[in-house]
Amino acid sequence: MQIPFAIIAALTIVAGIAAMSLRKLVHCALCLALVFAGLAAMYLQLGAQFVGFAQILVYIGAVAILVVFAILLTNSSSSLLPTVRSRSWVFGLVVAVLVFATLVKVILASSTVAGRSLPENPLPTVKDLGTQMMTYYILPLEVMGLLLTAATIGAVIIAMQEKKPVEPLKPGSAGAPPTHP
Amino acid sequence: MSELLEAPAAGSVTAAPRNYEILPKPTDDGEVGGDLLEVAMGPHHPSTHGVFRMDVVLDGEQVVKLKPVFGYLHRNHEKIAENTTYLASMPYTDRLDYLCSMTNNWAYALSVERLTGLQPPERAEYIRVITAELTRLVNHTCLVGFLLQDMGALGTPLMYAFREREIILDLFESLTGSRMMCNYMRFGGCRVDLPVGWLDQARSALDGYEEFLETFQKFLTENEILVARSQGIGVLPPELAISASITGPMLRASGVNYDLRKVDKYGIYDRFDFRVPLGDHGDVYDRYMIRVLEMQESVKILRQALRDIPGGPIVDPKAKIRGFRPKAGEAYGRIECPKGELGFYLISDGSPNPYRYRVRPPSLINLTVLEDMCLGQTVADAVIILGSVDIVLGEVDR
Amino acid sequence: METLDQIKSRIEGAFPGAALQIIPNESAAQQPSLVVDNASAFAVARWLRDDPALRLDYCSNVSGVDWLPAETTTKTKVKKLVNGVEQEVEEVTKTARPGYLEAVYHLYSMSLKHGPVILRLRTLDRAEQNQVPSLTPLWRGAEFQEREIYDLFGIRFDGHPDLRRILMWDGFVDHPMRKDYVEPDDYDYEPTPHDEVLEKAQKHQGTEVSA
Amino acid sequence: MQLHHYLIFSALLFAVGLAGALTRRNGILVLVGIELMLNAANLNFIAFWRFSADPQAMQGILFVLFSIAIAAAEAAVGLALIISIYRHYKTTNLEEMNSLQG
Amino acid sequence: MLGEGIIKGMAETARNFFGSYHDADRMTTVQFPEDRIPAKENARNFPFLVFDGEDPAKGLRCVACQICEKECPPKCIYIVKDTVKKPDYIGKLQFQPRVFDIDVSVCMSCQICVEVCPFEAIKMDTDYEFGTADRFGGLLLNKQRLAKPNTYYRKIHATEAAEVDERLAAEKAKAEAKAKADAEAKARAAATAAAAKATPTPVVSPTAPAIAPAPAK
Amino acid sequence: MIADVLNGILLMLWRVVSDQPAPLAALLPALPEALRPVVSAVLCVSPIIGVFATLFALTTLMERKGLGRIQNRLGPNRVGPFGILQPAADGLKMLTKEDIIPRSADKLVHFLAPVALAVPTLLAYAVLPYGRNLVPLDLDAGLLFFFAVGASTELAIFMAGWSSHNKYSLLGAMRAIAQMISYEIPLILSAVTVVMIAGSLSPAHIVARQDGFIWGWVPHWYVLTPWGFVGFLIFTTASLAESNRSPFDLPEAESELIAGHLTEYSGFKYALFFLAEYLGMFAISGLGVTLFLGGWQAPLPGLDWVPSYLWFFSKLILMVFIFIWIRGTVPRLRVDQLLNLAWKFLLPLALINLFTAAIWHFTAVWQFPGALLLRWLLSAVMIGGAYVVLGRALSPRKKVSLRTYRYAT
Amino acid sequence: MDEGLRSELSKQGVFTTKLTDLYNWGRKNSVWPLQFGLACCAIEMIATTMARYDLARFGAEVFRPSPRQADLMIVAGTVTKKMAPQVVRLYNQMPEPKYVIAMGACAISGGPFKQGYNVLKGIDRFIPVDVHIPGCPPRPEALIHAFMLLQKKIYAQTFTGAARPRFLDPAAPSEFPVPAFGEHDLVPPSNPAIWRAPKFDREEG
Repeated sequence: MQIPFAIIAALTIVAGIAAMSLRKLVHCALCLALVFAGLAAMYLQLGAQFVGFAQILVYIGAVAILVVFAILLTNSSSSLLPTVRSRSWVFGLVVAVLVFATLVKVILASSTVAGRSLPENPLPTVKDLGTQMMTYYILPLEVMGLLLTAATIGAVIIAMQEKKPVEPLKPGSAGAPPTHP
Repeated sequence: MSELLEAPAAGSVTAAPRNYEILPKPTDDGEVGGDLLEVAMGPHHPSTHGVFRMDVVLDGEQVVKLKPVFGYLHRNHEKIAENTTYLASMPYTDRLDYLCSMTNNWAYALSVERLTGLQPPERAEYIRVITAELTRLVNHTCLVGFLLQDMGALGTPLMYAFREREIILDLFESLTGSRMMCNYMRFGGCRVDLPVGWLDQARSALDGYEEFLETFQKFLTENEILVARSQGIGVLPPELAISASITGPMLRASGVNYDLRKVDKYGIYDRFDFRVPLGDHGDVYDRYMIRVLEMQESVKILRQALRDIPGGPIVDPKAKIRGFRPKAGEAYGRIECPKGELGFYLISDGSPNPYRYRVRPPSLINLTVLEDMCLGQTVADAVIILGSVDIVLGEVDR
Repeated sequence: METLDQIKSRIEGAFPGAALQIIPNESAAQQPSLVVDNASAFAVARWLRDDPALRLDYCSNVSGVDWLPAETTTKTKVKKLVNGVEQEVEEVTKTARPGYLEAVYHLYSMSLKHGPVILRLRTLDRAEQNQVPSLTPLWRGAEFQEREIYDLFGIRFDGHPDLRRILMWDGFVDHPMRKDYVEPDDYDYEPTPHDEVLEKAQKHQGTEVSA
Repeated sequence: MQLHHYLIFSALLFAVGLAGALTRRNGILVLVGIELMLNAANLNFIAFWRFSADPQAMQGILFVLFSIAIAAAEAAVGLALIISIYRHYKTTNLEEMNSLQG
Repeated sequence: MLGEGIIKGMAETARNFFGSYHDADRMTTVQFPEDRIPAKENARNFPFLVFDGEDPAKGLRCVACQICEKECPPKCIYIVKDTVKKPDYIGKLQFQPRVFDIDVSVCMSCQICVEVCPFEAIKMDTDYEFGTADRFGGLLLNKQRLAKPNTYYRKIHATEAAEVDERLAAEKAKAEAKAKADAEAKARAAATAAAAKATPTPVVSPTAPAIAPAPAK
Repeated sequence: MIADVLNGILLMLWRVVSDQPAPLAALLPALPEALRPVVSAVLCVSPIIGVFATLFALTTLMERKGLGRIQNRLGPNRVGPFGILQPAADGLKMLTKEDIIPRSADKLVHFLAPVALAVPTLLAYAVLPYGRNLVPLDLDAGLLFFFAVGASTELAIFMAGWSSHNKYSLLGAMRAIAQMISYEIPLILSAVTVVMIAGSLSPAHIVARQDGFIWGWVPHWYVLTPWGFVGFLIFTTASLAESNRSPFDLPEAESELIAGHLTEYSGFKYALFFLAEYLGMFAISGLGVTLFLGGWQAPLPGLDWVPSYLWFFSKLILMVFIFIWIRGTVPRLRVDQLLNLAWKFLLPLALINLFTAAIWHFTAVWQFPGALLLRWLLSAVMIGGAYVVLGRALSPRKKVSLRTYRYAT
Repeated sequence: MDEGLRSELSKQGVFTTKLTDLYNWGRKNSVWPLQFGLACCAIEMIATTMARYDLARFGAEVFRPSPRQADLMIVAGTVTKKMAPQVVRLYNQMPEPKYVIAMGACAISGGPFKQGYNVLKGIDRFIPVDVHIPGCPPRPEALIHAFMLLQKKIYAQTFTGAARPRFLDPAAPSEFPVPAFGEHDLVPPSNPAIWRAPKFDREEG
């Protein structure tokens, strides 16, 4: 249990750092996909099968692809900026380190967390999950559906580009009026 | 214009002729960049039927600019012909439109006959009609195959087309000795007479061909994908077609009734009963269908010609093989080859070599409107529009 | 269709300034042609296209022709005093015709189904003054053919929308269809040489030896 | 394996995402950083669920499922916004998007 | 209706698929190296030189008149004429080509050399297996490779060869008859001349043609 | 010890051949504890790779010969008897071919792309039930797993297209992704119909639900219900698109885009792509067999003695053959038509089909005579009506139809 | 081991295989041509792949549109000077081992068009050619014959020794310089490293 975890965790973190620091944006996106895959592996390791597969399906199959498309559509893949860091990057880094330090301190200090290991109880099946979702959590599920629909429509509207298309010739459509030189 | 369009075409006939004088140029050269993608399709590209190149500017998948680039098969046919005798150019004409050597031969022979006044005997005229119409069958069948290939059918229509082509090529081979490069016509007649039994072979080949046309139609014409891919695509309005000197099936698909077999009545075409199919939309589907219908009419002509062919000599006795020197003068002769009007313009200065030898290539001139037809369509459409124009690079570049 | 003479006289009526000339054609084709001066060519061509009796809406073929400078010898009999006696002497006068390039348009009518009317436009010479008006604005079909003539003969068409080389590459400088064009020398392997090929091959090998 | 391993790993991932979101100039990468932080949070939920006394109570899993859906919606809208902004400014560099006029 | 045409098309392809197993019309493949499409009688590929009799060195019909060399459109024939006449297979003196090369890497199989040849000496072969890795040696056919006997010609183009033979025989008979007549006339003339030695009339002696068909020079 | 192992192997093989449960359990106890997981994994994975690699080789040959027969010719027949060694020769050549990486390419991504495509494709095989007792990994959420790994192949195709640094590659990759994402939705929706009826995401369970025969001879397969039939059609269409087969082979449309995202790939990497593409096709056909065609179930009663995996593979080959047949017949769609077909036709039809399946499910309680007929009619009318209406609406113009032509004499 | 003995042995059921043989066997039986046609001969090349002649029998119907996946370039038709750089570029883009068949008179020598100012007198002036097929155009059978000739040639190749093929010789180039467009002609008009006109020694007799 320890060794697989270590391998997955190391890979995921390295991929995460790469995703945040590489120069070529497409590489960043591919590393992001690797992070998602690592997390999915971790979910599987933790016995959350359904979530793990959903993670792959949604994050790798959709979000990573979306990011890639955005990169290509904004032409940022080809243009290499002289620097990829923002002006206040030192500040950002310091903040991140501080946050991390605080979190670690809290985790290690917490008594509820410390030393807790895996319980032996049986894990729920997909059927249980479905039953729960369709009964107790039906309202959040519906709201979620509504949100997704709204988000899709909104995204399409935002990203839609109004442009005048080049009209193909149709029977009877006239060309330019005669202009004699 | 109304006399051109035998029946009212869909909403396109107006009293005053519309002029397509200078093509509307929707884009300038400086505009490319940003979101637009420049793709040079060709000269080695699977879709361009040889070594043709289209410099395409794409907005997404949409064509906003398309410039044809020629010359990758410019083999200097005219220059070579001006440096050699009249007869020696005949085999070179085979290699112009290398799918239809017989009609090329005929066009050249006709021009020289115009220049010199030679008159082919009746049997030769019949043989010319038979071979030319067989050539038309070969060309149109192959074109449909290639068009479907461009549309992405994995070779099956092309295979069926070539299966039938082989049958006709067998006929050509047993008549002229060569499958493709027949070099068959001579000034004032034909080279050799029909071998024994050739007419019967031709008749049975024709029976098979009719059956093939039916199944081919069943196989393709109703196919939803073909219909959806080709209807309304690459529309060519009749006025533009006339202004751009478009000829052949492409012109008739736009609804203009102009077939040199009817207009010039060259050879003996006035003796045959056949009709000229006309399209109303001028799109890729019409161009495909006009060719299919023309094949049916060709079969009709062939039936009559094979029935009526008389005996007799096959060459004008005045014709000479060696020492052929036409009087000074010039002539322009043209025929309806499968791709359109193929003309030869000859200027003679009395020497054994032509002073000026010019080919009027239908394929090249039919490409004039390629950009007009492709603008606003997707790149996949541009490919099949090019396919429906029916070009052969040997003739485009010469 | 009217004869070319009738057309010519009607054009002269419509355009009094136009200089027209009919070139007879001796061949069996009987296709005489009409030379139009460059200044009025465009107007005449448009008139030909739009005239209701002609309606030459279809420009079938455009060819370039290269006419090298030539000498025409005319023999005239002149009465002259030779040795004090008046004799009829044949005098040979040589007139040098300057070379020129020619664009020949074969015009037909699709609506009236007649033709051809052959129009010839001539440049002044074969070097600098090599322009004629472009008829592409009248007939789109002339577009590629005029480009080809520009490429191969070097006639410049004024008013052509896109006059670039079409068959040869852009960096090419010659006009290969001209009668005085010299081909590049690649006669290094000619196993069956005779006539002009032999000459060229020998020339090639000669230069190879000296180099 | 113990719970705090997962939590520390998740904190590290969160910090990486935060650092990326704060230090990169490109709008898309900022969004990617946010995505990483969200994922780190999801891992926490799963870990807590797994190490809880009763895994049959599936709040953790369900929360993560909903969170994934929200993240997908967020990514779609966020990237659409970036594309739209890009069309306007011809850049995805956040520091250059400082003018409010349309 | 959506899908109907596609189903019809699929029925057609299925018909061809199953048909190819039992219907000869639908399995058109000729497995080339083993099976061959029978050559058409008129088929042509590259020219060859016909010789009569057994020995190509003697029986070549070609008299090196070089017409084909001049008329060949791509100029792929090269002939060097012999300086002396040599006896042919029946012992008649003839010019022969010292060199007769055809560059098949240039030849366009147009058959114009055959058409212009007044001696029926050059004909079209039906052989097509000329593929070679040797660009310079393998594609320049010399006289030895080009010369093929008349029997071969009769085999590949039976009808045409029969006609040619008939024509040649007729010409030969005519020439022989003429030669005979000439010889008779000569003898008669000589006789009359001998008879009328006293009357000095100029004798016109018609020259008999040296070779059977008149050389077009 | 060794005798035990041999005995175990023989027993395992016997169990596989005779369709008995738990073949692996026959061998594993004979092995030392430490070796068991490894051996179990190897024994699960290697037959899959072996069988499907062989199937790949045979399919390429079958495709070439089948297309040949459709086109009235013989196809490869010279390499080995009947040409069966042709794939071996092709493989050997591909392996020894020079591997070109274009100068401007992104070398690492260019290298990784075929691997990133092949690995998820192989992973998808883990959850398919090949026989009565042959499921490598009987996951509770097996179907979700299948679609999840299927979705991750899109990224690999993008990697291939982008890293080649070639316009055609990039265009091809973008087309491929757009197409795969679009067709994933009808694909999943048609599978959801089955999940809904079967009440499980586990492929093995879904196959088990299709057991038995109606009236003793009509198999209980989902394809033989109205919703199942339409679902199967949707599934087949979408899987054609997912595996980039004609008429949806736009990403590799050679008349437009040379070879799409594969344009710059040569040698072994190209072979890997080729392999992955076919493996993807087999996987998705296998899923189709599992979902709609009763998986490994025999088509008629009394044929149970035939090993179940043979039924599975014969159904799989049948589906592949249909794919080849379609490939030999139809031309290719245009991009917008392709997307229209997915979004405006297949997606609504799949939704209506889902609804129809629900009605089918809830009317199962009807017990009166003729209930089955009524259910059939109801479903058929619903789905048939939707088909007609959507099909009409799909035509881009109302006037797209066969035309009549006029003649001038 | 000579061909006859080997085939005799294989009839008896004895397969003698060396690594070279296996390698050559694979290459020989899987020659994928580049989908590339220039002129008239291209039509005959297509006809060769069609039902009547069926090049597929040799496993060679897999015409690849991208040069990266092709083994064989069939130069089918006239190579004009405007096209020659493209042909060389395509050849350069093909992976080793690659073969070239010059199909038809034009590709070998310029053929009937060799006197033209824009026609290259043979593609072997720029790239090495394995098999030449004369004919204008060659019959489809002639192409199949040449293809089998190429197969024989591949099968006879050895790994080592002076006779080893070009692609196994590290010193031999696999890419060739692409000619540039000059003002009158291609620059250079031929590649002297691979093409030199032979000293012409006509045998007479």
